[in-house]
Amino acid sequence: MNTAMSIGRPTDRPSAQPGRFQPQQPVETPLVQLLRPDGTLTSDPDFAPTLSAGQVAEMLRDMTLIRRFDTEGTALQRKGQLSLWAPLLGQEAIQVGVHAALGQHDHVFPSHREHGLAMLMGLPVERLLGIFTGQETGDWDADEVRFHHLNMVIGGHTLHGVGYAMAQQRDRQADAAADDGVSLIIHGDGAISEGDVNEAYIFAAAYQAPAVFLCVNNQWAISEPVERQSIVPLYQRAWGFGIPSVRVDGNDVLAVHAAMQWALDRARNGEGPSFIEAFTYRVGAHTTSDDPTKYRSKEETADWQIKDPLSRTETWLRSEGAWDDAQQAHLDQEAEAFGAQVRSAVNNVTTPRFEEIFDRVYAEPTPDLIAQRAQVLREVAAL
Amino acid sequence: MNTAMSIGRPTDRPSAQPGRFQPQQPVETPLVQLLRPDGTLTSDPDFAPTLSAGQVAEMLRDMTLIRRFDTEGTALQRKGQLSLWAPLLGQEAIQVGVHAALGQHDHVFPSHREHGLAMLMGLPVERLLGIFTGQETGDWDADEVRFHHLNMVIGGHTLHGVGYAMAQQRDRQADAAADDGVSLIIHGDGAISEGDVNEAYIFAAAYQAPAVFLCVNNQWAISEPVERQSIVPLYQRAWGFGIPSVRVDGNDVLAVHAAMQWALDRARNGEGPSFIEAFTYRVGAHTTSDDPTKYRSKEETADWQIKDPLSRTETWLRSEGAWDDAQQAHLDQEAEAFGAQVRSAVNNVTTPRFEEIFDRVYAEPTPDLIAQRAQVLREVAAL
Amino acid sequence: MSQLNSAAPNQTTTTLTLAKALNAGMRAALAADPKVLLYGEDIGSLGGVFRVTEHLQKEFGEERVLDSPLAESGLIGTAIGMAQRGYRPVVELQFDGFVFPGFDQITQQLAKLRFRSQGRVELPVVVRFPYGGGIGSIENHSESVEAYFAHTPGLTVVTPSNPNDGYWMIQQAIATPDPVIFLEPKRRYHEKGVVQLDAPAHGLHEAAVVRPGTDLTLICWGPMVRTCLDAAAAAEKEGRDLEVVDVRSLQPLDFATIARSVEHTSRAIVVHEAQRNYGPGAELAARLQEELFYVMESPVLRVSGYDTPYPPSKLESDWLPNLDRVLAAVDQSMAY
Amino acid sequence: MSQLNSAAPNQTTTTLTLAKALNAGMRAALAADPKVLLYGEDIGSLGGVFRVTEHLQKEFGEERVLDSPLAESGLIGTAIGMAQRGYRPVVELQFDGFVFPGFDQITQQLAKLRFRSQGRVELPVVVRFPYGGGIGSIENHSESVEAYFAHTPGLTVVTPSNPNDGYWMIQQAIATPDPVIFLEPKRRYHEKGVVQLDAPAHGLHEAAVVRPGTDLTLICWGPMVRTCLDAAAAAEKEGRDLEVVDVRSLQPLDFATIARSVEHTSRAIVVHEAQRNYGPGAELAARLQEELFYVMESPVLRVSGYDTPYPPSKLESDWLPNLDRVLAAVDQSMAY
Ligand SMILES: Cc1ncc(C[n+]2csc(CCOP(=O)(O)OP(=O)(O)O)c2C)c(N)n1
Ligand SMILES: Cc1ncc(C[n+]2csc(CCOP(=O)(O)OP(=O)(O)O)c2C)c(N)n1
Ligand SMILES: [Mg+2]
Ligand SMILES: [Mg+2]
Repeated sequence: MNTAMSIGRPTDRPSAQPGRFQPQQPVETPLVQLLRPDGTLTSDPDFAPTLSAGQVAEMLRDMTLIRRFDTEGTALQRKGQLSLWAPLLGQEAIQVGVHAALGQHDHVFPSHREHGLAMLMGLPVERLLGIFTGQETGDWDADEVRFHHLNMVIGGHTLHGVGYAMAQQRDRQADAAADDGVSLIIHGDGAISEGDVNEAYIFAAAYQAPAVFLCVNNQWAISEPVERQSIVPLYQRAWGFGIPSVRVDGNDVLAVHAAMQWALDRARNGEGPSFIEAFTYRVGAHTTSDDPTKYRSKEETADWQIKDPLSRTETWLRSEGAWDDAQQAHLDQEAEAFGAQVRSAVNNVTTPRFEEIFDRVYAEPTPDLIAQRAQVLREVAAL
Repeated sequence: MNTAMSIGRPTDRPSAQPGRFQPQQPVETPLVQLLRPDGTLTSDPDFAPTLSAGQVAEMLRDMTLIRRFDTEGTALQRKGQLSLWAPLLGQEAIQVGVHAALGQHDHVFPSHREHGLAMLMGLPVERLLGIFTGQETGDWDADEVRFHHLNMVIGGHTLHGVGYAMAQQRDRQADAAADDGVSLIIHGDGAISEGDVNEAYIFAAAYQAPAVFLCVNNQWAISEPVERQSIVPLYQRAWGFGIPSVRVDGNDVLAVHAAMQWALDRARNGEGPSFIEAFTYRVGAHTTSDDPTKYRSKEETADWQIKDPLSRTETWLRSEGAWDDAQQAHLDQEAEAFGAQVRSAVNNVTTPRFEEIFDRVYAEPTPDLIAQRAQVLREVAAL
Repeated sequence: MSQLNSAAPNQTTTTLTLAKALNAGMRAALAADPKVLLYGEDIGSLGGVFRVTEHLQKEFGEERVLDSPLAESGLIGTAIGMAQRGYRPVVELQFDGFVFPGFDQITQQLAKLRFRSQGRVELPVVVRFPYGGGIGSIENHSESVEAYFAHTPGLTVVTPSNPNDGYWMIQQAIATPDPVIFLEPKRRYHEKGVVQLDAPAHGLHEAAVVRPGTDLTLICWGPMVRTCLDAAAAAEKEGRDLEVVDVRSLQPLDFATIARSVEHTSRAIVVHEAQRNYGPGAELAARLQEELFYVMESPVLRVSGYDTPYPPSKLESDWLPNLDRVLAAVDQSMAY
Repeated sequence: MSQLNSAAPNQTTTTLTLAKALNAGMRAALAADPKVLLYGEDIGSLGGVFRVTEHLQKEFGEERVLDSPLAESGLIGTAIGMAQRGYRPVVELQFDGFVFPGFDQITQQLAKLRFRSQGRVELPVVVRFPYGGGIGSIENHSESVEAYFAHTPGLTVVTPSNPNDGYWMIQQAIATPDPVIFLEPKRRYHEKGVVQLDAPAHGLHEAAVVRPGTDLTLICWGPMVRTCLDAAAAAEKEGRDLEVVDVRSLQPLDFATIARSVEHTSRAIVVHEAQRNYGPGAELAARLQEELFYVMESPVLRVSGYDTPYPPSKLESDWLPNLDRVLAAVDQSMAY
């Protein structure tokens, strides 16, 4: 081959000054925390709590109900009433803190573990459970609930959220009276490696879309620790895309709320996308099909349980005199009642008639689908 | 829907302290430049030139031949001998600077405009031209040339380069006597938006692969300015992946060489991937099918021509007394001869017999392919 | 600027190339509905690499005709999001070979969101791109990818073969409440034809008999319609009367029109550029033998690209179905 | 640890589930060739979500069995790079529904690099993943994607239906110099069968008559082989003698074996889980009608998934081909 025509210079020139240059490493910002694991307040140079004790008490109530919902989900799966459940245990503060910061026109593009947020947004529990019973795939009006449909291909929904935000922006450009909603896009620490998620950052930045990315870093993507995805803290990923970012203690409902307010405000004010990494822990299994003992130690999980979001909130409220045993007892009752409602709700999920699937593929069924539906109905009739 | 069971809290809590927090913006590093557009030397705190004037004279020669090659490519396309050409005019310093820094076992995973680098690596010019005549798709042994095949799906090859680097690393782990080669992965400012390219950063960082990313920022992706891809300088993209990065003047062959040495050394020393943004300009059209007058001004292009990589190198060499009219005249002659060689080389590209394609799909043709080849041969025979 | 705009007001036909007819169709759609957006790489000031969107950004503004970052998955994924809020994005992908980075968004998201939401989410997104070979391009610029999409429930797949269909089908596609994969036969972009300005001749999902005949039916679409019409003209000289059906819509397939033709001719050949194995022609053959088992006088034959990747362009004319190969298949079919 | 390791040295058969047989086959391949690597999400300490790679990281180390970041395109793209340097990566994708983010790397890169390099680059990469429905999963976890890959030149596509094939075919696939899409019927992972330890019964690309019969040929693969064998057993009671052919390799297709069977029975039904439209069965029907036109006593029928996205799992048993639907098609075919 070397006899054919080419320029062909040898490549054989080793370095004269190896490794001298150390490129400037961007400075790490510390974790935003307002409420310590022991339930005492701390302060942050940039974020201050803006909630009254009464509001926090309401959030404790929400976290408790969400936890109860999750416990029931796991139990229903054990009893065979759900085919799968993805526990959110330990991640309650994120979902409640986020929800408390959302405006009334904001839209959520969730990942697969935001069941609590779904409930808070008003999604009927039956509709969510229907996905996990295998009866439904998303029987709700996302325009109304503002909690969009669950997508099982990790990361794919992040682009939908960015497109939706582009549309919100466009609506306001066309009509000043359009609503002030922005889009919240939630993804995990594993999802951050998908091309789609990185493209979502690119499009959001390029169009300065009113979008907020919430990366729920629960330290695990099934069996893979976050270190398999990134060798630097995840909030730093946003730097390379020109998106301001911050890491908050995801088990601190005050910090999550404050950071989310900041990010949603930026979006609403036309300042473009932001990125929040909520640092938390997946206390439970990935799903009820998973066996975490294969890949992580009990000690690790126990360590994190000390950082529990609920107990620190309760401790603080009690120290403020804003929570007492009577309230707790009332809340426990409420949770008990809620649990019972969940258990009965699962029975309200109905399986669609099989032939309905033919009407859901297109606005109008195609000739093939009409024929296939007719065939199915004939077979049913023949039984 | 709201009558069904849910928690359902209103989301209507506007912010109390809008936009107070300003997240720390990483500090910008300046452009690395060693040779100014006017041909005078400058200094950089981190990078110093390591080349003798004689070596630089050789690089001027390479740049001149490459430019000639490019001119011939464009001319051959005009004459109808190529169906397409992607001009590299203005980007010569990058290809020559890179080449001068490469070690003898390093592998290049190029983008679609690295024709000059291909020539320097010893790829026979016929093989490259064959792609643009439409006769060949990549008739060379990449193991031997170390310049890998051109992939036309923007960004896809970056992952191959990372995988190859992972294999190089693995080879050395298995056998200390394995070669010290690393992988150089080249992509453009447009390509940086593709999911694959971002995943390439992720995998390279996760496995600390001995890979160097060279982002050739020539300001344009066909008709789209780099601002359509990113609102921050491109070298910063690497920050979010934990990959050290630097921006160099891509029209300064000394700076490109110095930065490339640094990055290749890091890879070779097991320090993981690096990222170099070479800041340059696509002086020509995207390809010979393109019409840049539709989307950019003549002034912009003229401004950049002042920064020409060849003239500044020549000026400096002359000021050093390392270049004179006689040498220039000799080089012009050499380029002339080279041009003639290119023009005749294009005639040496032969079109494969059609039936050969059936043997290139699998190691052994399948029964279908054997039958189709036989059918084709029968048809040919029948003519 | 547009040849249509400059037409006399009561003009009812005009002559355009396919590329200009598509341009005129998109102009009409942009003018008719403010929710229609064009979105793609290099579609703005450049007007697309084939100039199919030429001038449209200038006329309708950057808010209606958007250049996107170079990322196909992002392009389709964000178009989905815009459609979820009521926009009607018309996405241009630059070439057939570049749909694959967006394949997940097309087949798992765009195609499935209506089903996932149990019928509630409507995604009127058109994904249009030039396809097929014959223009002397480099790798990944000549692919015929229709089977991948036609096999994916939730997508519709259509392809015009001439300027009139280009003008109308793009408008019909944009008006469709479902995702449409809109395949433009790039080698026909510059072929001219008469465009009827008053009304479309066919619905978007109708097949059309573009040449009546009695001896055999050539079934084809997009770039192969011209090839088959030429073959039919050549066959006529040999005394054979071939019918040519332009399928126009691969999904849904107007099998009734195709079957009507074959019932009448009893013989059929499917002609397409895509590779044969598990290719689009297989579905036509499978249906015809099933539905018209007693009608067929000979097996349904397929004339197609060979089962290799698309070859270097200097070899493409031997790879693509051409008049000779179609006529050879006709001989073969008639010999049964 | 492995059931095979604990087998007596001169044992020539053992009984394993399909999942364990695949595991044993990969263990053998890892032991035989240091260039073989396993690569995928959660395949290391977890052993994959179906435990098909269980214990292998422990046995062969993290350098041979690699957990990858959560990105399918990256996974396949970097596997290609490793193969370019002589490694033999066996990539696991977690579910059929997650191949699509990697679709470009599979169809435009993995499939084409040999052709692009004019035969020079060899990519012995296996992309294996569980496919098909029937296990009560959520969306995107039950897809039958074989047609997409079988239509793509440069790929080979195989699927075992039983533990013995699982054990041998994975080893044969790893030894293949070309890319192999290796489809594992997930609903059969836990079905047990006898594994011959001495030698494989078939080449990787051979079809197999798994039940001889005279009246009609059921053509099937992967998860549907068991269904067809059950149907044949049921039909026997009604006095019908059905032959069952396990296709095993969709690309290349061993059409000779299939044709031999149908020449003999004159009737055929293709049974697959994938959707019908432009699905894999179309190719079989198209070929049979073409090659055996005068042989066929009735049209080739297809029993398949319906042309909708895969339904919610509570509906899947009505969606998937089952014994009743196969038998109904047999009746229909015999009635011609
Ligand atoms: C494209 C794709 N690849 C793989 C999977 C399988 N999978 C489901 S969840 C998951 C881990 C996700 O981790 P993370 O993003 O951190 O979210 P978490 O589950 O921790 O909430 C994986 C790999 C998938 N659903 N989609
Ligand atoms: C996936 C894909 N999308 C689109 C294209 C069409 N295309 C070819 S080159 C190019 C621009 C590339 O820009 P850049 O990466 O900056 O490289 P440059 O051409 O400037 O060297 C585009 C959009 C392609 N080849 N592949
Ligand atoms: Mg996680
Ligand atoms: Mg560029």
